[in-house]
Amino acid sequence: MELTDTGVGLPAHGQSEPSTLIKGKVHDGIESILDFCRGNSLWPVTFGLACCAIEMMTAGSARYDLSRFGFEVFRPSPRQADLMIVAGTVTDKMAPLLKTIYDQMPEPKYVLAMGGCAVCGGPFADSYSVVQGVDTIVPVDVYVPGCPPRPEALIDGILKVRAMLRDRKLKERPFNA
Amino acid sequence: MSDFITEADGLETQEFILNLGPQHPSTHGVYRARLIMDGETVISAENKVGYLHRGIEKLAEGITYAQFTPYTTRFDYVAGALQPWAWCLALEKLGNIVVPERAEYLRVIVGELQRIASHLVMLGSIVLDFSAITPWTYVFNAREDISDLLEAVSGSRLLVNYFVNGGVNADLPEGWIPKVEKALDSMLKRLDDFDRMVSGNEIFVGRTKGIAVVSAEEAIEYGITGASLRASGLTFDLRKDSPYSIYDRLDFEVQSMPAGDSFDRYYVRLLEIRESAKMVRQALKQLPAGDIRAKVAKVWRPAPGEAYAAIEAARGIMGYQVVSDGTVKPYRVHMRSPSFCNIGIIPAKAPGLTLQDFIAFIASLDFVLGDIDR
Amino acid sequence: MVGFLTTIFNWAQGILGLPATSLADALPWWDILWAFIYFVGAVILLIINVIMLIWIERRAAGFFQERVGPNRVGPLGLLQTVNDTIKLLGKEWIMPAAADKLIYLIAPLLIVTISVTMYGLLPYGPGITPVTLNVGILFFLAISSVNTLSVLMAGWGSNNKYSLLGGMRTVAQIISYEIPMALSIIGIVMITGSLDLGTIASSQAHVWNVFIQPVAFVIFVISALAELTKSPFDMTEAEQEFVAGYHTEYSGIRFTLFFMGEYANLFSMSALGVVLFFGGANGPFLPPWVWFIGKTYVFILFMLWIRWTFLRIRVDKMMKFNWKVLIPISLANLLLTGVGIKIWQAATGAIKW
Amino acid sequence: MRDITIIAAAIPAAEVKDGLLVVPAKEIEGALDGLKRLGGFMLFDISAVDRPTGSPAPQPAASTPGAAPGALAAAASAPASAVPGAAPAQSSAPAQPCFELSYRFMDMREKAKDVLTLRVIIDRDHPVVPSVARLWPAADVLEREVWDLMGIEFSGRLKQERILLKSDFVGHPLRKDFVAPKRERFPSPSWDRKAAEGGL
Repeated sequence: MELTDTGVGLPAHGQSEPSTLIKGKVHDGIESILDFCRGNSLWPVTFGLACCAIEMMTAGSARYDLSRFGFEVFRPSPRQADLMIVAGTVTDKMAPLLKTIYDQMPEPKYVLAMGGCAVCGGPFADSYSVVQGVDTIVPVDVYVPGCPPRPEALIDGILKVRAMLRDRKLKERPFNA
Repeated sequence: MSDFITEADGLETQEFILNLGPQHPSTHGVYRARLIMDGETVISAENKVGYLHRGIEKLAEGITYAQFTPYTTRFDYVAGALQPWAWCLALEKLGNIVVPERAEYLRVIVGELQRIASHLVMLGSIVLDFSAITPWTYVFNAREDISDLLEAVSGSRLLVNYFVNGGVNADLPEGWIPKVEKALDSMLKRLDDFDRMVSGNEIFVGRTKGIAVVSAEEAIEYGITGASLRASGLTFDLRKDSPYSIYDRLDFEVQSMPAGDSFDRYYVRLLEIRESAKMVRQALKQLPAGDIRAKVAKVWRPAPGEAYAAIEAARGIMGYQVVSDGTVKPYRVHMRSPSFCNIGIIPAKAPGLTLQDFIAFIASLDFVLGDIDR
Repeated sequence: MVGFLTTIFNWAQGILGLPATSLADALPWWDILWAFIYFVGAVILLIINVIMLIWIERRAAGFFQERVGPNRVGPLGLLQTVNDTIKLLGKEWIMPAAADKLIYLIAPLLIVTISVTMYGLLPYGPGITPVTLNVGILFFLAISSVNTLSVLMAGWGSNNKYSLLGGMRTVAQIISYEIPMALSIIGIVMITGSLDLGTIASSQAHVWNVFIQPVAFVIFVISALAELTKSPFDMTEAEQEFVAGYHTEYSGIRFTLFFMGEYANLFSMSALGVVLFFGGANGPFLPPWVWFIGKTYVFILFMLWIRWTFLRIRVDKMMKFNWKVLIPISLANLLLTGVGIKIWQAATGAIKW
Repeated sequence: MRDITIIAAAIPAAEVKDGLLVVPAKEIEGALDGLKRLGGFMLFDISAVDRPTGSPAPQPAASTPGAAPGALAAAASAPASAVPGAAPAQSSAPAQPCFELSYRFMDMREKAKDVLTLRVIIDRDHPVVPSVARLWPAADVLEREVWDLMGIEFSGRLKQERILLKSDFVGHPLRKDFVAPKRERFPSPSWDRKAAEGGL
């Protein structure tokens, strides 16, 4: 999908200074509730790159059942997604498009690097056309190593994002990084 | 041709470009089609691939033969176990290695199980393109049974790195064979459920019958191989026509369908799953005792030379050309991947299809991007 | 408040050139208060319904697909939708730079407004009809067609090819399927002799219309699926073709509104089906509104069953099916109904030959 | 497969060397035309090998797509004898930098299918061969791939653009003298906004 128009974002939470009215405890409380809810409904964008995408599909299928946690809503449009699961090798040719998709997602957004290739280039790190880790392009919140990781590992990775949200560990993250 | 295409009765319509992919739910990876559309009708299509090009042939020149073996599973990642077979065959030809009989049987068993798993993914993804999620979960459940077997034998669910130069990696684990029988029974039962639910479905048949008909001549011209070729009425299958390994000792039919449309490309795979299950059962019955690997030096230096080996992989002919210069590293590795040639037909057949038919068409070709881009 | 409304009515009268009898005189203030209460009630009902429906949809999907479905938030995962909605409220609102801004912004509001209006027309039981109109069914059909407008606005305003194609498809689909739907309803209207939804519901105290008009019922179900853009007619979203259809470019709360509108319409359309074919709120022992809601949910489950079983039909075949199969059958049904009514009247001595 | 010597006889300027059909670079167009006229051949693979130090004599590639273990053992003696003469250093041909271009065909007429390899040695400094996409449409993608990765140009094509690599890529990676641009293995922390934006 090539969407040339870049999104003109209204300020997301945390990007601009919260107004004085909702500073302090009220603001903090609202943020806690929001983060709790975010953690329980991380909708991934349908975005498979390579081998790991098959395991990602398997994680969504009946045996591993990602839907138990409310994560099964794979949104085809990045505009409606919260989580980008980078499942597979990112090549130089794909990198700008991956960045575009990331930019198209609304804040707050999270990135999960799935598999060795997305983490650091994996077995293809020495190649002339492979990006050495997706964290050179977009900020990554959770790394799930493996080649490919089992579906359980992926689910665990998504639950790690949830745990970080509940513990408010992602709070200080700069937006639009 | 559908009735949807109408004469523009004096109405000015404007063609527009639609980029289908690389991030699109129905392109099964990072395939991109640049479509010129008139409303919902495709005027012309152009393949844009390479978004997963990992430069594997160059990488091979920098590592040893044994090191490259696991890489071979990463191209057609849906059918991981079958890919190293062609590579190992080429190496064995290069080094004149005779594979023990038991290893050949194990290769056939694991290879056919992998073919079943791969075809199940195809069946699942074609119905997923028609937004049928329920049948998709049925076939993925069935695939899980097979994945468990592959994991037990090789340690990996998806990228089954079981074949090595001169044989196979490990012998069968304890109690594996009864599990195979059980898993095949359960898989075939689920497949029958799926078959009943989808193959006779009026909507599914209506959307696939007569769509993008590829005649046998065209299929040969375009270098289409594998199940997509057999859907055009040909019974071309290297397992039968040029038997490698022990395929000549197995009793099986090459499945083919006559019409060459999207439905046949789908259905021939369903038939092949049943045939493969039969072959696994036969091979298990005939399984001899003995070594599982020929003696191959740890630091293996084949004599300078060149070898070419081709097998019938899940998507068609998988061929490896290996050129050796006498060192521990290959001088040049070239792979012929079936999906890369199979997608060549897309621009020829796309004009006149509606977007929905186009998606059914590319799903029925069953390509894997790792296999196209390498 | 009332004075303000009266002024507005007077002003509107002046513009429309209506006769001098003031509209405000015909509208005592308590009527307006009741209207407001009904409105709030309809919104609350809509929200509860949407939450329940999405939960049912996800859990039912799980049941059909040999799995569990969301079960972590709240008992049995009941609060999952609330959770999702709160999350979507906290998302960034993105508006494409090239969007047609006004249209882009109005579209999601329109779809929910229409849903609320439709909720106000349904006869939940004797005496619990928020707004009783003697042309209720016509108004219902008319209002539900405005959905098309909202979808088209979203598709056009987004300035995205996928959105536009999705929107265009929906317009063609919904407009065509309104014809067989209306024709199937006319049969009921002929039998009942009234356009009022409450009258239609109460006239089925003895025998449900589904037994008198089975063909019309089948046509109604098919057209309702198409109107709601549910599988096998889910052309609008058509994830595998158009990414997310007309709401590809919508994020956050605006996307939530589309989502809500979609499920709210599922309820109101099923409720219309219950009113027309299953005797509305009629039923023994339990309070009428329980019967009404219960029947509606059974109807919805039936629709979801279809949705999780079938594949998506092709657009042109869908249109062909409508114009070449459904409409002729419904016209024939109409003719037979007319003949049948005349024969019935002759048999019971209502008319003399 | 039909007998390779019979095929060679039907094709201008072709000779059989160790199971391969070898054609001089000048005659390639006529040879492929001849093969097409014979009919029944499916072009399924085009590959190239870069030989900057000159080509050894064509190798006796085992031409069966696969072989049963027994057949493999039987065939073992033939390639082994040819191997010493094939080493680049002992090659009788003058060491000319070249590309070995192989077209692989599957004979669809016969019941037993086999790989027929047509080998051309082309000049490394001026690697141009005529395109066969008009004869076999399958060659379209295959030729584009060979050009993209190896830099052998196919003349007479409508379009010659990169297929696998991005369009602004410099060089042809499968050539032996290709040097991949160096890159940092682990760049600066991605949380840094500047690094993320400049990461491309």
